[in-house]
Formats: sequence, C-alpha cells, structure tokens
Amino acid sequence: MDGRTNLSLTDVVPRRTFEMSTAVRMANKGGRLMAKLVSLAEGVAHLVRDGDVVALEGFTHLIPFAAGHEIIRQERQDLTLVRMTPDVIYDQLIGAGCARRLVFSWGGNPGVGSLHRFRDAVQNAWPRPLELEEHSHAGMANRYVAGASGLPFAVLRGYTGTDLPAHTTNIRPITCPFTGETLTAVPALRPDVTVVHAQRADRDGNVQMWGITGVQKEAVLAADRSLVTVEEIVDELEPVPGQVVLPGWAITAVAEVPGGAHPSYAHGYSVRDNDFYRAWDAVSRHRDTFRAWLDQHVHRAGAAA
Amino acid sequence: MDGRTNLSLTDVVPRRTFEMSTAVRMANKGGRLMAKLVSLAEGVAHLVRDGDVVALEGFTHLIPFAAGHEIIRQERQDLTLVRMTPDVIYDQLIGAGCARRLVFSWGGNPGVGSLHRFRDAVQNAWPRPLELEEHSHAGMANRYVAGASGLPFAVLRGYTGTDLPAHTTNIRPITCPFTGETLTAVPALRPDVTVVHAQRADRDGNVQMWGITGVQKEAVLAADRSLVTVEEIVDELEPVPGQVVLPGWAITAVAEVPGGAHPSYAHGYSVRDNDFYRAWDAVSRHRDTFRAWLDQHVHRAGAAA
Amino acid sequence: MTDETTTTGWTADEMMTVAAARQLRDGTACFVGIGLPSTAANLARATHAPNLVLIYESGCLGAKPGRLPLSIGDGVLADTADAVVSVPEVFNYWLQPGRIDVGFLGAAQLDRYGNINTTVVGGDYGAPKVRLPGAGGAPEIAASCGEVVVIVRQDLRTFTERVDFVTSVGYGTGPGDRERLGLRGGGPRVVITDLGVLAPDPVSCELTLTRLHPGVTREQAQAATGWDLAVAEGLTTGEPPTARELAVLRALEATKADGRRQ
Amino acid sequence: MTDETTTTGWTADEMMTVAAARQLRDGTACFVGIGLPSTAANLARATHAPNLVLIYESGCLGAKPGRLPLSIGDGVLADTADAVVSVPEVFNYWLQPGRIDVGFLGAAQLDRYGNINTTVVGGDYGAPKVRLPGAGGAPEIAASCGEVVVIVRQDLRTFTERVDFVTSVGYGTGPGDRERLGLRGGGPRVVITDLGVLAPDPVSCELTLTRLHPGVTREQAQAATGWDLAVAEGLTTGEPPTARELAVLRALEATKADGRRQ
Repeated sequence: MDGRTNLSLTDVVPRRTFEMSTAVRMANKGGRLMAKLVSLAEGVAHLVRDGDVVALEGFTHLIPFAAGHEIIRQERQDLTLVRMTPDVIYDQLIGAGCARRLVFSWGGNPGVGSLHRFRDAVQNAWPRPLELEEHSHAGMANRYVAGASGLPFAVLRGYTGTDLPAHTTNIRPITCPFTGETLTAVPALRPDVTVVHAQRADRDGNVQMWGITGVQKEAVLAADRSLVTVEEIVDELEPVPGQVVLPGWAITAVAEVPGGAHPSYAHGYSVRDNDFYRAWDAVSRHRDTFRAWLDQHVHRAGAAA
Repeated sequence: MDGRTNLSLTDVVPRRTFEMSTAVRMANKGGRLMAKLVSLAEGVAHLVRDGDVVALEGFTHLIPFAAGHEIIRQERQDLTLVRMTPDVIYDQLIGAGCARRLVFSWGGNPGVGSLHRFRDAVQNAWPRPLELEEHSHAGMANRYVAGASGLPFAVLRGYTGTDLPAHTTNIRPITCPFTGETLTAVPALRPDVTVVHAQRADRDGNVQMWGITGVQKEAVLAADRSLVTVEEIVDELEPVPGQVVLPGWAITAVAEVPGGAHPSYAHGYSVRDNDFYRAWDAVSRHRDTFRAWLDQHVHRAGAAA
Repeated sequence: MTDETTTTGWTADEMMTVAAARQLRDGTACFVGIGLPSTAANLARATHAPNLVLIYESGCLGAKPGRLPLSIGDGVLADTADAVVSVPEVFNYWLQPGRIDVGFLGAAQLDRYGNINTTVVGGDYGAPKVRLPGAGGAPEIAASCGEVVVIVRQDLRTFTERVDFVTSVGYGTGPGDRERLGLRGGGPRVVITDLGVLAPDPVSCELTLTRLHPGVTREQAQAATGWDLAVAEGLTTGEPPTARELAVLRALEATKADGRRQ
Repeated sequence: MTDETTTTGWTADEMMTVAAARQLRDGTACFVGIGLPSTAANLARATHAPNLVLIYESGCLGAKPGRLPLSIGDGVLADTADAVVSVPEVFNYWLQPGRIDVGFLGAAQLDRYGNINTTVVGGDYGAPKVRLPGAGGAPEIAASCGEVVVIVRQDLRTFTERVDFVTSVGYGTGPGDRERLGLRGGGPRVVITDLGVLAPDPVSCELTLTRLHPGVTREQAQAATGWDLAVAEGLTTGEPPTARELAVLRALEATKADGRRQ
C-alpha cells in the first residue's frame, strides 16, 4: 500500500484496559500510545490472529471489505466472526474457510436475498462446519455497548417469547431490583480485534466518520485491539455535521485504504455499488463460481497490490 | 413573548408512551403530534404543574435559566427538582420556595464555591425544608439513560465503598447473570417534565443543539412531557458539526426565548457570563439580598415582558 | 414483485403493496424494514401520508428518500433524515420505550396467531433444511411498536399451522400471552397479503380473513392457508389500486433500478 | 490561590500546583475536575506534557484550552476538544472501562487511607453542619481511573483521622479493601498539598509524607495533619518551581481573569 504508512507495529500493545496483562500495563505505563499508521497488510498481520474473536462492523455503510479480503489473503483460521449483519463480507470470509463460529443477528444480502456461502456452511458444513450464536439486532447492539462500557452484561427488553434463548446460554432473564420486573440480560461482547472503515484519519490516528455510523464506535471501544481503514489520511480533520470522532489513543492502528469499503460505500467519497450486491447472488450461489471470484478478485488482486 | 409562538396548548398530550392512559392513547391515535410552538409563559403554565418531578438540564452550557425564572414567577410549589448539577438555577428555585425535594449529584457554583440558598435550605430549612436524594454523576446520567430507554433501571460500576448508598434506597447491588460479579443498579429517572434550552428549532418543532450537549437528549426522552426553549426558530435547520437533533414528534412544546440560557450560554449565540456566577456568591449569601435580586430580576422582569 | 399483471391491470404484489400503504396513517412513526415494507411505507408517504415518519434501523429517523433504497443503510436515508443516530440508540432510545407507532414486518412463515419465523425452516435448528437470515430487528419491533403490520405473500409454505421457529412473537399461543410475556406493544393489527387482509379476532387473537383483494375468492385464500382459516362475518372486497397509487408505486419501483448506480 | 508570596518568590499554592503538574506524565489521559486540578493539568500541558490528554466530565475529550476555564463546561473546552461526547458517554464509554490513566481530585476532607469527603461536614447527614457540593464525578473517577492524584491544602480541618462521609474511596480501611470492593483502578498514587507530597505506603496503604516543599518542615506537616503522620525514611525536599513553571502558571492564572468576560 502507500509507502508512508508502513511504520512498524512491533510495539503496538493490546488495549484491554483492566484485562491487560501486567507486562502490557508496564509497557504502556510511560504514556498512552497514539494509533499507529500502518499498511493494511501489516495491520492485519499484527492485529488479527488465528483463533481470534473478530468483529468487522459497519451497518451497510462503511463496511471494511478490503480488510476482510486481506484476512482471507493472509489465510486466518478458526476465527469467531462477530457482526450484526454478516452480509456479503462474511459470506466471503465464511466461504474462504476463515471462520469456525459466527455470532450475529441478521445474515442476508440486504435487499437481494440469501447468503449462499453462509447457507452452504450451515446446511452442508462447506468448506467447514460453522457454529452459530444468534441474537437480535437490539441484543447485539447492547452487547457491544456493554463491552464498550466495561460492564459484563447489558439489560434490554428483548427476545421474550421467541425461540432464540433456547439455543444459546448468552440470553438470560434478569430481575429489576427496584420493580421486580423481569427483563433480559446479554453478556458483553469483547472482541479480540475490531476492524472498521471510516472516511478520514489525521496523522495522530484520530479517526472521523459520518453518515450512518451504526455500532462502530461501540465495536471499537469494546475490543482489545482495533484496526481502522480510512479513505484518506489528512493533516487536519475538518469538522463535519454528524461526525463521530474516535481519538487516536483509543485505537490501535490506522491504515489508509481508499475505496476500502467497496461494494459498501463511504458517505462523501463513494456510493453503494448495488450492482455488486445483486451480482453476488449468482457469484456466490455455486462453490466453483465463488472460488473463481475469490481467486481473481481477492488472491490475485492482493498479489498485484 | 413573540406573537407567532402563542398557539394553544390545550391539545398537548403526555408522551409517556407505554405509561400513557388509555384515554391519551386514543387521543393520540390519529397521528403523532409535532411539538407545539408556544410562548414561555404558556409552556410553563401547561407543562409544569405543582408537585411535579421536574428536570431542568444543561451541563454548564445551555441551562434553561429563563424557564426557571418563569417557574418562579408562576409560583410552582412542591416540585421535586432533578438535575445533575443544581447550580445557580436551582439555587434560585430553591431560594424562591418552589422545591420540596432535590435529586442531584453535585450542588455547587462551578468554579466559584457553594450554593448559599441550597445550603440554607438544607442546614436551616429556609424558606422550607428540602429533602435530598443524592447520587454521583455517573449514577444520575445512567438513571436518565434508563428513563430514555424505557428500562426500569440501569447498571454501572459505581458508588461502591462510598457512604452514598446508606442514604437512599435508590442504589442497590445487582448480580451479573453470566459472571456472578456484583455491580450497582439505579432506578430510571422519569421526570413528569423536562425543560432544556437549545440553539434552534424549526417550525415543526425539530430541535437542534450543539457544543456540550450533556445529558439533555436523555433527560427529554426520559420525561413524560418536555419543553424546549431555543435561541431562535428558523425555517430550516442547517446541519452543524457536533449537532444533536431531537425530532419534533419527541418533544411536547418549543418556546423561542433568545438569551434564555443567561448567565449560562448558547454555543454560537452567546458566551458564559462568568461575572454573573462570581457575583451570585454575594447576592445569594444573604436572604435579603437574594430576595431583592429575585424581586428585581425575576418578578419585575417578568411583569415588564 | 412478480411481473405477472392481472387482467384488471395490476399485479397481486402491487395490490398487496397498495393495501399495505393504506394501513399507514399520516403523522405516525413507522419502523420500516427493507423490501416490501419500505416500498409500502414510501408509497404511503408519497400519497395519503406525507407526514409519515420513517424510522430505519440503521439509525435514520424521519428519512424522506426520493427513491427506494436497496438497503436500510443507503446514503439517501441519511441524507434526508431529520436525525441520524447510532444503532444502539435507535433500538434503546426510540424503539424500546414504545415511541414508534407501527412496526412493519415481513415473514418467511406465519402462523394463525401471527407469530413470525425468519430463522430456519425444516430439519432442526442445528441442521435446518433452509437457513434464513435470522432475527435482525424484528423480535423487538414485534414486541415494542404500538402495533405491527405484516406484509407477506400468502401460500401454504408460508401460512403454516405452526412456525418452525418463533423469531418474532405475534399473539403467542393465544389470548393473554402478550401480557403474560410482558410485551408492551399491541402486536399484529393486520396482515396484508397478495390475496387479502387478515386481522386478529378480538377475542381469540386468531388471524381472520376480513377482506379480499378484488378478483380473489375466499376459497383461494383458504387454499393458500395451512390451517382452517377463520373468515370474518362482514368479509368485504377491498378497493382496487387507484390510478394515482399505481402510478406512484411504479415510479417508485423504477427508482430502485436507478439506485443501482446511485 | 492565596496572594501571600513567600520570601522565596512563590506562594504555597503555586508550589502545590507546580508539584501536581509534575506528577502528570506526557501522553497520558487525565480526567480533570475544575479548580486546582484543571490549573495543574493545563500547566503540565503547557510545560513538560504537551500531549497530555485532558478529559472533562462535560464530555470534552482531548480539550486543549488556551486559557483556564472557569467551569468544566466552558465553550473553549468544546471548541478545542478532539471530540465532544454526551455526559453518559464520557462516564460509560471512557471512564468506567478504565481508559483514563489519571484521575485528578480535590477534597474537603481526606483521611489517612486517602478516602475523600466532599459531601457533608459535621452534624449528621440529614442535618449537617456544612453542606458541601457532593459527589459529582468523583466516586467513579476514584474507582476507575488507572490512578488518582489528589490535590488539597493541608490543615487540621481537612486532614482528619476519619472523614465524616466517604464520597470517594481511596484505600478504604486499609490493604486489600479496594480489591474486596471490586474497584478496578489503582487508587490514590500521590497526594499533593501546599506543604509537600504524600504517597500510600506499599504495605499499609497509609498516606506517608515522602517529600516536603522547599522551606517546609516535617513538624509543620505533622501539625497540619489530624493523625499521627507517617514519614518516609527517605524524606526529601522537592525542587522549587522553575522560572518557566512560575511564568507559565501565572500567565495561565491571568487568563482566568480574561475568561470572566469571554
């Protein structure tokens, strides 16, 4: 990628605050590190590890597709993939065999139909079995909120009367200590690493996003480590209406990846490639066409970069 | 106030959603009402009632002083005043005898010192006794969040080891159903009415505020009824970085009150009158000087308006 | 939408969408899913309900899209919204407290009590015959909106005696169940299909055929229903789409194609 | 600040503020209350710690005020912040999970275990002799920041054997108490007064005099302490303010007057 972003990541440390190991606390003691500017390949190499709990977030908008492709290229294995809407990006990761387990609330191709790789994995264990942990959007959003808040659980009015609680131990009743009312508790999500895409970052790694910002802030703050891909790195973050700014000291690494959300979009930089989403239905329907697509558009594209 | 804002409020209905009476639900059935544009006097007359639980919020910035003065002029009684930082505005309401009870987390004159009317009420029951329910900022903020979220309580890491829980039944332990960890629960705040000040509204009552927005959104959404005073009513809300927009259908009434936050300020319209806060220390120190101030600056100012 | 146009000049899907749009009252706030609900809600906003407040789970409050979005996160929704909030906020501050009047849901399976399945069909949960997308926002929309409107094509595969999985609760196993479960919204008020309109019986909560679309018979409706379908005493036939409704709907549908290269 | 300047050319309050500023390491994130903590933190940022991240409970993350704010909600904090977030967010997403390295607190009373009272003095809670402002953000700052720096003038009224009310927990009743209470931050690392510097004994957790400001004796420190004050074996005398520290501090203080008519 861009030469100016390939600083070393060797001194990047986890940020799981109170859960940090003593060694890490000591390493971090002298001062809070600002987010490192890295290449996408470096960022994925250092921050996404086999067996990790990985959240790639972005609610239709700002989906970190380029980072997902890099994870596929680097052949990560046994990932627990977390995402409210495992749409095309997780269809690709699942079809490529990176995932062991999926934690999610809605797995479809928005406005188009089913995710065929996801279905193939669940129905036929291809290319490998996929465990599911299934929630509602409200539950997933609150699980990230709890993670970002350093709480072990969140409370909501949700799931009641549905068959969802029967299939996981991660949905439990809780009683209000004031009214006696029964509500629902879900445990915090604490990904090992969260990856999101944003419009801009400055050279200190402060990240700015706007438009539909979904659950990205919570997903980043809930995680031990975070990687943010951005459309561009700028000298100064000009304030924008609707912006969410994440301070550089709350982020592990930032990589400049223009167009890194395609076929999703970055408000103000690109538009959603709806044709791609529609075409994905045919591409992904069969294992062969999917593999050919993966080979051409992910593996070979990476080699050319 | 401005002639164009004095529409009738007689058909304004409470918005306590699920707690609404059946009659109110029926009245509201035909369609969601947009916020009414009213005069400040009308807004207070119809929305703030004797004995109400009233929250006037605004964290240093955007404090609805003019509305507080109107409550004093209309001689509301037996109010339970709720506010994270009952600073000069509640010193005035308490000294004027409007309050029976105060629910709060920090009662001081920021950067200056004590609130003398507040102290006189607590220490000497003047002009009447004042019951206290005391929290931390984190607890109060989460109580508003629970109210805004339609939940009976909120969970936080807070109060532990302090003497605060010994003085209210509204701080209780709660156990995480997943980890067994003990945390703290606080009940939702559900004011009868919340009053806030904002920079702008449009003619549909959509409200826009920016700068330090504190807990105002949560306080409005937690309340049964809401009154928002604004610097100006405009045709179109031009987007502003850092804005919080509250849709008109989530607000009961809006009143145009230029300068309505003074001596607090409205970012982009005015600056904080720090001299006033400093001078308040002397004005409020004695009952006589306070009464004289109240007479001149609240009662007579209202008569002149 | 199917391309099959009836001799009366509109398709069954068009009739369904028009009938659904008519259910939305002006000035109400409506939580809108993508697909048929979004089409119907935008048709309502473009015809009799200009002040309909559209809430999309992507956090767009009061979106006023000039064309049909393909996804609930299209840029046009954010650009035209009164406010864009985070996803946790839209569920916690807006949906959960009951601020939204109408929830607009689709279904892969629907039973006689209006319970909805969008999770798995056939086999068992761990090894289903068909894996569907799952819950999304639906369980809490069904629980917390003032009322629910369901829009779904009616056939034996969909209208089943029992849903294979309860993703979103209608009336559960019958009267009193919503109250027992502590669900605070009113539940399904109406189900709009390509054949007609069903509403819960006020006493039994069972979905009852109350209206047929023009040209549809009650026998056709029964044949498309996997249980013994109750029929209201005053069963009526609905009004066909007006020329304006059809024109606006077709113009909206055309914008979806435009949106492909938005 | 008192106006009494010592013969050595600075006041005791100036020495205290300079000593507190020196405790703040560059590049750390510091939760700052108004008054002395804000002055000291801004002095640190203007001298040895240009990358100190100031967090104000009004929701300003990374504020870089060019002058001293009078309140934690002054406009200059929002104007210069990296991000302005809501008050619930600053407590829930930023303070509670332990993202803030240093909490900077004042006290009306302080006991030998670093417990802080800012609520009531004398009488009982319902009828106190003096009603103080109360908790504010302090209980959770004291609980959740990586460590706490206390800045407080030392006298018999303030340094009491037992605080009349525990508003914010230091080391509770001694070793192990923070762990038993589940407090995840480290607690008071240092107490800076107008006489010197105290730090908790690593074993007993008792505040121990470790350093005196120039010109102050250990007897003066004991006389201003309401318990038998432990003194560190290696008690030292701190460095006086440098000319630069004093110049910057006084320039900052002057901006507070400017701010009166901001």
